[in-house]
Amino acid sequence: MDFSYALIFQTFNGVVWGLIFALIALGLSLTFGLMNLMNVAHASFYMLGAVLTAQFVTRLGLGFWSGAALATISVGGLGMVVNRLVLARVVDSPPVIGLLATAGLLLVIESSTLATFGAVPVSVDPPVDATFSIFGVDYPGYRLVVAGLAVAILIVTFLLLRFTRFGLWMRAAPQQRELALISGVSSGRINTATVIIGSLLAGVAGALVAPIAGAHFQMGSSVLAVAFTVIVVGGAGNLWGAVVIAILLGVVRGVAAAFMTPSEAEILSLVLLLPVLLLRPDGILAKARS
Amino acid sequence: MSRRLMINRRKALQGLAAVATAGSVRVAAAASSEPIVIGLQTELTGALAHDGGWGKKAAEAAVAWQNERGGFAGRPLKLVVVDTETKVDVGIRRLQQLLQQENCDFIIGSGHGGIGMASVPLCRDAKVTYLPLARTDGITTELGNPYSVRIVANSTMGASAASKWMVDSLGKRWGMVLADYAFGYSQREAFTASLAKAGGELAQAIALPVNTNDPLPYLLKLDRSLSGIVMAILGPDSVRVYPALRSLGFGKTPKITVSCTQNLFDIVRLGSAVEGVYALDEVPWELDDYPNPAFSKTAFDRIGIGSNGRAKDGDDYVMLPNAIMAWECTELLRMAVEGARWKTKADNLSLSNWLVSNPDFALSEGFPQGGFSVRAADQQAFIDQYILQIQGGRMKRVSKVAGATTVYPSKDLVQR
Amino acid sequence: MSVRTALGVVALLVLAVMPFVTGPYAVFVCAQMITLIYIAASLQMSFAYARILSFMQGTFFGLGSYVACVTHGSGFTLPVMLLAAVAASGVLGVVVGLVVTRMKAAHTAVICTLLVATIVLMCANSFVGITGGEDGLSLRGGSYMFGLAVAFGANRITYCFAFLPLAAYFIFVMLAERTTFGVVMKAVGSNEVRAAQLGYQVWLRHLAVFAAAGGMAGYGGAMNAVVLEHVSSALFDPNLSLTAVLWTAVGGLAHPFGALFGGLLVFPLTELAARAFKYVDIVVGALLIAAALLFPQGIAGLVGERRLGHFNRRSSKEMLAEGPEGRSQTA
Amino acid sequence: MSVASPQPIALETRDLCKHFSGLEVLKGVSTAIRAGEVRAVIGPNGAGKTTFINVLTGIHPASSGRVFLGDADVTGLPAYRIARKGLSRTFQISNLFADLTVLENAMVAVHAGRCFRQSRETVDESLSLVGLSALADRLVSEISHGDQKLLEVAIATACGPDVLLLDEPTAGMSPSETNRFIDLLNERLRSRYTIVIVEHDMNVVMNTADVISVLTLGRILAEGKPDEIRTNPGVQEAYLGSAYA
Repeated sequence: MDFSYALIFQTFNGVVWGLIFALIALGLSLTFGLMNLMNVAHASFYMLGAVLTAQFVTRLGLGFWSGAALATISVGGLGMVVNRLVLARVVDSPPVIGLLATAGLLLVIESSTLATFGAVPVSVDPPVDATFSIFGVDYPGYRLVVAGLAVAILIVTFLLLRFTRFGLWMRAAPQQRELALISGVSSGRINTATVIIGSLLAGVAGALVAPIAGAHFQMGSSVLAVAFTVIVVGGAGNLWGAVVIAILLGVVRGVAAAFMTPSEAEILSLVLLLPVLLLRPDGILAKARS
Repeated sequence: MSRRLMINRRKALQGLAAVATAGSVRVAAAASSEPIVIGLQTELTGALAHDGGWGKKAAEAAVAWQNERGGFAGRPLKLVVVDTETKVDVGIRRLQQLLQQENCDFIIGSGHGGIGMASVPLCRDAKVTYLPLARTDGITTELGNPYSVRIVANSTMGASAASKWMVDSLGKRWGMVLADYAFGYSQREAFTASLAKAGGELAQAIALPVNTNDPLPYLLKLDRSLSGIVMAILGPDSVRVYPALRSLGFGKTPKITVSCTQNLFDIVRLGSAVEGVYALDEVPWELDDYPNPAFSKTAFDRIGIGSNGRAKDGDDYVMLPNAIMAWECTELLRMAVEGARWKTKADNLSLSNWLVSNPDFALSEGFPQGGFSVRAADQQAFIDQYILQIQGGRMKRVSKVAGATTVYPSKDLVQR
Repeated sequence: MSVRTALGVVALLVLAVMPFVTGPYAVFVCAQMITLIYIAASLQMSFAYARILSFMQGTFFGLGSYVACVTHGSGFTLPVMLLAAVAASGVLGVVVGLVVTRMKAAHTAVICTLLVATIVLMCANSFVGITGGEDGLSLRGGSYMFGLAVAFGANRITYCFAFLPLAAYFIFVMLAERTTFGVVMKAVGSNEVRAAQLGYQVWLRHLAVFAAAGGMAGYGGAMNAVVLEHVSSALFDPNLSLTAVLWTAVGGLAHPFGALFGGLLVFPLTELAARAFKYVDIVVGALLIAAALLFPQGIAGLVGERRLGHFNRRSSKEMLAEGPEGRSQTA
Repeated sequence: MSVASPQPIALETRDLCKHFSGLEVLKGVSTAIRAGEVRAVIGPNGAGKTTFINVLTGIHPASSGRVFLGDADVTGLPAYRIARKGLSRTFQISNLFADLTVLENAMVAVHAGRCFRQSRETVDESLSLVGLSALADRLVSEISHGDQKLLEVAIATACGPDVLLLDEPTAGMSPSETNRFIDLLNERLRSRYTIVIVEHDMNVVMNTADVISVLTLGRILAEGKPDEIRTNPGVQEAYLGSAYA
């Protein structure tokens, strides 16, 4: 295959994956930026999105889109429950306590998924079977649909945060908890909303990924380190930063894969982040705070 | 009835063991009524939980069946199952539990390569016969010893069984998609050698990182002129790789899975993405494809497998090779215990001497897969293997490769 | 004497007599548990004295295991194996420490250690020729310690090699707790801004602590390889680090005995749970959540302030009566 | 300015600037503080007072300009090296070693000190200086807010500084505690250290300061003796006007 074809294809695919990672990272970044909570269990929301979609489609015989929607909503509901039971109780604790509690949650959710649905990786047929050709290579049409949906969801989320009263409160809460309280908004309600939005984003990412990556109870851990790194390198609490880094990472990995073995490409894409962390420990696009 | 009793008793014993300090040593009475203890070191949780679960079902069914037939030389069997959690360190700890606390006479070992490799030397030191379900070469090459007996086919045997058929039937130039893992590399090594020997070549190999989210960009490099692709990847990755291959236009290219990897996930449910895929397996999937379906039916019925090779309850897919092999391990032990007049663990060496001196274990209810013999040099059995193909959502038998054709040279590892 | 110290002494005594009063299985289980406590203790050290909640202590442990295995394979004796393991993981500690000790936000350092652990796991799986990958490498036979033969596997001698350095560490910590050295270590770990404004070179101290913690985990890894007679790339699974985090969290992150208490409580608990219940990780996860929500100080924190009978905390007068502390002024 | 005094300069800044990505907090602060002087830095909220202290002590590097401690240029040095050269500080919100006892806090500070004489006396002295000897064995988290502020002063002095920066030492103190603090400063600290005090409480400022610098919007608006500052119309407008209107 001609080399430049490969490069263009990889860049293209990198952007698609970057958008999927951006969905995951955005949810993580929201809970981190607004609640100062590193939610390790976020990875299990993503996993559940995929696993539930697969179960709804294969066991209940639902269509993919209704299965995915139902799975996303279920994950959002779980986020609400988990927030009430655990997250809300650790929000104002030292960061370590939040990490421990959510790490515990991750274990509980993963093992419960294993206990309920088994260890079997399940595949889901993509709802869009068409392929389209870029430079002579067939590219799965479904991935384009995913990319389009991811862009739409990202835009909606940004609009929500930018232009609604609710978004304003959410942005105000971490900086001015007292102010938010005075203006009649309970920080508890803001946190609940944050967690629900975050878990919906992770859930929908998982649901959309199911036809590409399948569904398996351990699939969450494979995105955990990368998603966390994306938001740290992007600048903690900086939503755009997370999205940009996610896309960059996907492109670097894809392009590197054209030159070296897949493992080397994955390792390289992660190793490249280390000097960034060394030079800009608080993130490449970190907002300066006095 | 007797099985339920036995399980209750096992539970009670386990409870006792949990309460008692670990150091308590049971008196090893040689009385003929004393049960013979078989340990099953298997994966009930973690990544291989599904496979281990079927190993457990099969071992329990086999022990119940043997007990109904009078046990081993009239002595009842007791099965102790431990869960390795698919982790090497836990697997070793559980093995020590079987060896030192449960005082097992024989152990049917894990299907996990790393756990198998770590366990073989420990069983040798404890002088307890170990029958691994792991297929890593090293178990009967570098680690071969009188206390380890393997009846599953290792990577080298699998590759040599498949390669001749692949070159003769499908073509000479093969590519391979492998897990970037010890397992994948041993398959690559084995196929490189055996394809060359069969007159073909392994022209390209792409190693995929385990649990990669998206194999598509890596598969893009696959050569389009290959005669076919050898698939040496693990369960969760398979679910991604087959659809990705199809979307890259490799849907029609022949593909063959190696060494039970087709049993690590519900392959036939991948539908059109896997239609026509070949599989190398130690056992056929459907009852009618077995050399003697009447023999196989006993194992199928008792383990809970329907005649289509899927679970009777719930239509779950089955880790068939591990299930059938666990069944056969038990029968092998019965014949050896009775043939070698085995009384206690102290006789384990003479038991393995009897095993290798017995020329052939013939097809029977106890050995539904086919007959085999155990080689003296490394105590590796050479079983028949099968080439299967997915046809219309069913895994059908295409060809059988005789075990004798997969024999490879070995040093005399087992000094007697 | 506080209840915490008393419990610590009892725990160490129990571990010390274990190989002489129980059977081989118990010795094996305890030896394995002790090697794993090194991970927890090193994590606690890193967190309490360098403010880094490291999710890669299992990586140091795995590196130590491999270095011990490789040096054994090259024909070196036990002391060399152990020293090489400590040195290698200590060096990795310095390298990673150079990055993570510079990070201001606690989160960033956690993520960075997680990232390094992920990269190392990928490398370990990928470089099968060196690591044996998932199948691993065997550590067979035995070795020599100054002419004395040491058989690998769990036995009284390897048990001592695993237990004694750990016991020495805990005893040292116990004795140093109220000395200037102990207090300064705690202070520099707990409030770096204040410490720097008093004139402590916080960064270098944190780096040294992180590297030492790495070396400590490496020693545990080396002894783990000796006791289990096997190493594999599974040692680099982040789950191992997570287990250590659990032990330390339940035992108490703020006090070194937290790692000891956590290990001694959680390890047998999960072993017992595993016999009764298939999905042990649900129990483990629930325990972690409970620890975070209900007793964030851990066991060491819960019992820390209680006093035993008339042994009251030494008064300031008594402490000062001892005059200048033994440690020379080098800061 | 006390022109008559021949005392050498203890702390000097020359055109000190600090900005946080575009936001200019200090816009060229030049001042010189003589040894033995008590200098008060006052100014409305957001004037840059705490940033000024943070830049002096090396928590934040200066964007431009220089800082001299005695004759030594300490610009850009890390915080711990500036501290070792004899500059010590307290924090506006008490910033102590919370899980240590009062005595242990003092031990840590003495150990860090430049004087290589660590003994019962040094630790005792630092606590008795602020009157906390009786609380030596209490955990910091158990003592009152006022006592914590005093302990701040104790550990800031225990490491043996020449120059002491006090960042709002009386914030949150009761009136009687505040008066006790004024006495402490005038009777015990003034004679030993060069002191820079950032303070909101005019009562404290007028009763302790030799010289007052008024900081507004990152610049020194006025500098002089308390009486001069009190009558300076510009100061009244910029500072008192906004603070008390």
